[in-house]
Amino acid sequence: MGQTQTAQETRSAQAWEPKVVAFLCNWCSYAGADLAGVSRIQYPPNVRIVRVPCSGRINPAFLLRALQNGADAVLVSGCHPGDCHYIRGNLVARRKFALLKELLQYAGIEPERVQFTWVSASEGGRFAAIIAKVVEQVRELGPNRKLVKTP
Amino acid sequence: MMTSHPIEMRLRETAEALLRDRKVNLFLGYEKAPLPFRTAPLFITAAEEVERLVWNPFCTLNLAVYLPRLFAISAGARKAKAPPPLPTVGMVVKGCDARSVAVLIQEHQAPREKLVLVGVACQGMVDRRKAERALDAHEALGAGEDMQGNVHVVAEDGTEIILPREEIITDACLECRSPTPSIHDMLLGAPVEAKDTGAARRRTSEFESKPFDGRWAHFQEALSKCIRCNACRAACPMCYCKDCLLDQTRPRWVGAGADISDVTFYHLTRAFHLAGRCTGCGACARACPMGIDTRLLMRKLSLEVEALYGYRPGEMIDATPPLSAFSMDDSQAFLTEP
Amino acid sequence: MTRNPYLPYAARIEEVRVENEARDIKTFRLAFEDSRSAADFKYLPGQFAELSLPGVGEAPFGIASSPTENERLLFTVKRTGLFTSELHSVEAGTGIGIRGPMGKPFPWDRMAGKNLVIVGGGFAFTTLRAAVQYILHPANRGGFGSVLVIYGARTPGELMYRGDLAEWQARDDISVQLTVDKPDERWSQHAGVVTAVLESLKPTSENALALVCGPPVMIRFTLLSLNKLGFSDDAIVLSLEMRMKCGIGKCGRCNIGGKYVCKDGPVFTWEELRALPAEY
Amino acid sequence: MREKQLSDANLDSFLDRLRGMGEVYAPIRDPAGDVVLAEATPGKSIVLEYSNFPQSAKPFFLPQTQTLLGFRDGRAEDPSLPDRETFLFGVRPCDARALLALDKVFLDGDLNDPYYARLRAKTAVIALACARPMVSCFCTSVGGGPADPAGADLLAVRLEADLLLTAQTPRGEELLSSAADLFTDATPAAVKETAEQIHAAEEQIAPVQVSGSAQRLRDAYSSPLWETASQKCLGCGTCSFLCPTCHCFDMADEVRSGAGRRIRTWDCCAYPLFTLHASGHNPRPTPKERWRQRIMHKFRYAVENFDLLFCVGCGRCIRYCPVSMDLRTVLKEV
Repeated sequence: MGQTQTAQETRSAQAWEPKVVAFLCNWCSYAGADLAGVSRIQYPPNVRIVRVPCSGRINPAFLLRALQNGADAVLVSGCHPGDCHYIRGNLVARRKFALLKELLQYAGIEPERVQFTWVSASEGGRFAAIIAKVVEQVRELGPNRKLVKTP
Repeated sequence: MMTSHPIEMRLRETAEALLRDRKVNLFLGYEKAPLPFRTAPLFITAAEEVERLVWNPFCTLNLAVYLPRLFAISAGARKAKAPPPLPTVGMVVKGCDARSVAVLIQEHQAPREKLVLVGVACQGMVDRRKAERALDAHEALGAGEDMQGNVHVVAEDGTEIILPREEIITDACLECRSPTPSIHDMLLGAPVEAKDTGAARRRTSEFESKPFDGRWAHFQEALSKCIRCNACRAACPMCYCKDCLLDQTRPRWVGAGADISDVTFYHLTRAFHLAGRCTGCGACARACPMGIDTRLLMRKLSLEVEALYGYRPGEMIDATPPLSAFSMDDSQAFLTEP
Repeated sequence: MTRNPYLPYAARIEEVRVENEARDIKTFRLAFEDSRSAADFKYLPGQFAELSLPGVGEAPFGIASSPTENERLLFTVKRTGLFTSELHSVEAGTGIGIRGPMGKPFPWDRMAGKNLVIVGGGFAFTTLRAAVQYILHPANRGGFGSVLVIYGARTPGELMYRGDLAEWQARDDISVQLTVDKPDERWSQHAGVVTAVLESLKPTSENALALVCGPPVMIRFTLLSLNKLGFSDDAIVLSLEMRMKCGIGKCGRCNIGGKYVCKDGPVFTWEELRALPAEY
Repeated sequence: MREKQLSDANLDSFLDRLRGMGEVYAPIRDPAGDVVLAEATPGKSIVLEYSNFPQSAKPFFLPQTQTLLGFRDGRAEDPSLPDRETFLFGVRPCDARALLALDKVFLDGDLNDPYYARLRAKTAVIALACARPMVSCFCTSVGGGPADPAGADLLAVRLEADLLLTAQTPRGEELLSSAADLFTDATPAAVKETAEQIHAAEEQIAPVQVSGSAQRLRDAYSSPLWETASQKCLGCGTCSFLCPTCHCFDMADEVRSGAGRRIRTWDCCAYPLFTLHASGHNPRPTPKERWRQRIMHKFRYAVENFDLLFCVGCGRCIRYCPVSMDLRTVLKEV
């Protein structure tokens, strides 16, 4: 499936809305998302949030599974380096994420489909901005057709 | 290139001495296999059996795959007050085997003090598929090694054919960067220099030069042959997990069928679990009955691990494996809005 | 065209009952969605069926009810693996698939007119319950000699089918001996393993057959006791459990030697089993 | 039996006729260089010089993944069965013979397997006699041979510039008569040449001691040789997955939001999970019991149950075993 073709299809398929699954760490990013909510900062409703204890808890299988089950993109967000509730969970995870992203790109999955970032508990605005950016990028790319399992 | 014969003699002497002097309970090596271009793994416990040991261009298999199970302690034994003592295992190791053994030691799957490693610097081992293909219409009845280390074949109609070794050694051997064992207790023969340290990088760059969709299409085409037998996992010395994520049913992470999505999930996940651990021995690719280049992803990951964290699995036995460590200034250029 | 043997009958769980104190054994009463399926499903005690929940899978279970109990189709299931955990989490009213009946029942032809010794342990009493109910049915009871049931469990709270056991104990045409390894203060019946009870009661092996179901250790010792009492290997009937998938002798995983537990079993005489490799 | 001759020049036309009736699969060289049984769309060049395919014809009858049921709104329903005719040209006699074994398991009267039955009914097998046996071949020791017609609808033997075809089933007769204009009656010389060629191929195949295997295996059940023979087994399952008669399968559900399917997938007795009970008990706990089961199943249990060896001597388990295990050695030793 060509990229351009997918994008065209997207524009014609009015019904399609990007579906982004976000894995947020309990201590920082989830609280950041919460803050965005209570502060009434608007961000696209295309995100489905899964709360995890720490970004270090993320197994790549979670992300692949989400893509397989029809997510158009996945986003993982944890505490900023140095702020991890478990001291070093996000730092160990950072290495995993760097390699995973390279691996998926190498296999042909666009980098926008699998994204990683840090959002602290006080960064409600940053959370909203990142979601908006990710959703926009995915909208541009069109629906995910790679790895999706058609039952 | 040199003939392996002198090494074979010294290997037998070494194994005999180790077994006779009870320095090891078990010696792992290779013996002649019923079909040409192959050897079979050999487990010997008595000095009298060393004559069965061979050393030739067909000693392709990575024997490290047997170590985790040899040192596994059964649940029953663990409960016993005085568990049975672990065996001392002698084994012959090539460069790739030694790297795998080193990782297994690091990961506590094999105790260093229970191993006697007889190293042999490797000149590259034969890929039976390449050899069979090189014979084209002929069928080999037997294969051996000539004085130059090339492969000498007797075909079904009596013709004799010489296959230059360089042309039929495995892809992993062509890319090998440390053919001389990184760890060993003794080394038979002279060290060997890597033939072409840039081979893996070139193959990777070539693939990387394709666009995303082209890479995906190639990857999917290659995987469409997969029959989900899991031989790649079984043959891998690093795949020793007792409960593999890919076998779990609660939850079931990956479907059991040959649906291309599940096949892709399997291969991506397996590759990732080997990041920073794969020693590039190529056992997976050789075990694959369908001839899939299972190393496509691993090749890239290994280069990435080296580029980012300066680590080559099995070559630095005292270093902390990169995915068990971190540094405050690790690259995070890949992040969204870092 | 014959019915697709992989297609389950549609049924519904009508009632769920917890059988033990540990709450990991439940009995499910099922009803077929249509009367034709119910009429098709003709079985005898000793047979089993594959239960299935869409999306979860299938697993084989011995049928715990007797056909004489009319449409009451019972399955008693211990929470152990993937399927059983899921089944334990569903409530009455849930749809369920049922495939069967499968396998050979207890040897009812051979059992006719015989004195019966029924020995069960723990959770494996399910098809034995079915057998007892079948035997006790007024139309059948006259067809058998004396009936002795010895049923053991670890604790009183682990004995299943409490209501049935009480009913049976109130009758005079059957002897029901219950025993537990660890009695509590309210327990007034036997204490100890089933073999001790069996050897103290010394049932005759004359014109008798024994049905035995239980955990492997219990079976091993019960066989010895029965042999000691004069039961020949051919007069001891066992029911096996095995990992199964298809239930119809094709998927190839429940074989013991050349026999398939799903098709040639699950009921075997000890004599038959002894001739097979000990891979069970 | 009337032998028919088909000139190489007419082979394409014959395949065209078959394409008119359904899908045609034939020996084709894949990008990796292996000759495989692949769809022969018009213009694809057919290879006639090959030993055998890495994978037998088994997947055409017992696919790696087969949908057994569909689920909709939580209810099971029959899936639709394929209607399309399939023609397999160039299957080697050993692989065709394997169908006899699969038939025993899947077509057993009361419990016919509808999926296998349909694929079997819709698939015609045109076997191509083997002219170049491999060193791993031993078909002649297990009841077959390089031109064994068992399991095939048509048997073809390759001559200099022709194929000599004989119908083995009414279906085969039909195929011959449906393209009668392409065939000529075989000349006596061709028939003679065929016989010579088959004989020559037979001569190349080394015998393996299979006779009395059932009894010998019964006696050797407790032999220490199982321990030594299985020591190097990796439990990788390659032997089963490539074996044309191995048919064990697993079943699993794939459901998302109430809709999905129940599938069966190939499984293998070499895997530890194959017989593992939910309780943790495993009747075949080590490679020793598992490997013994595989040999016993093929050479003893199948003989006891069906009077048929579940081995066709194709040698794939020997050729593709990553650790060079060889069941011929075990058969000799027991």
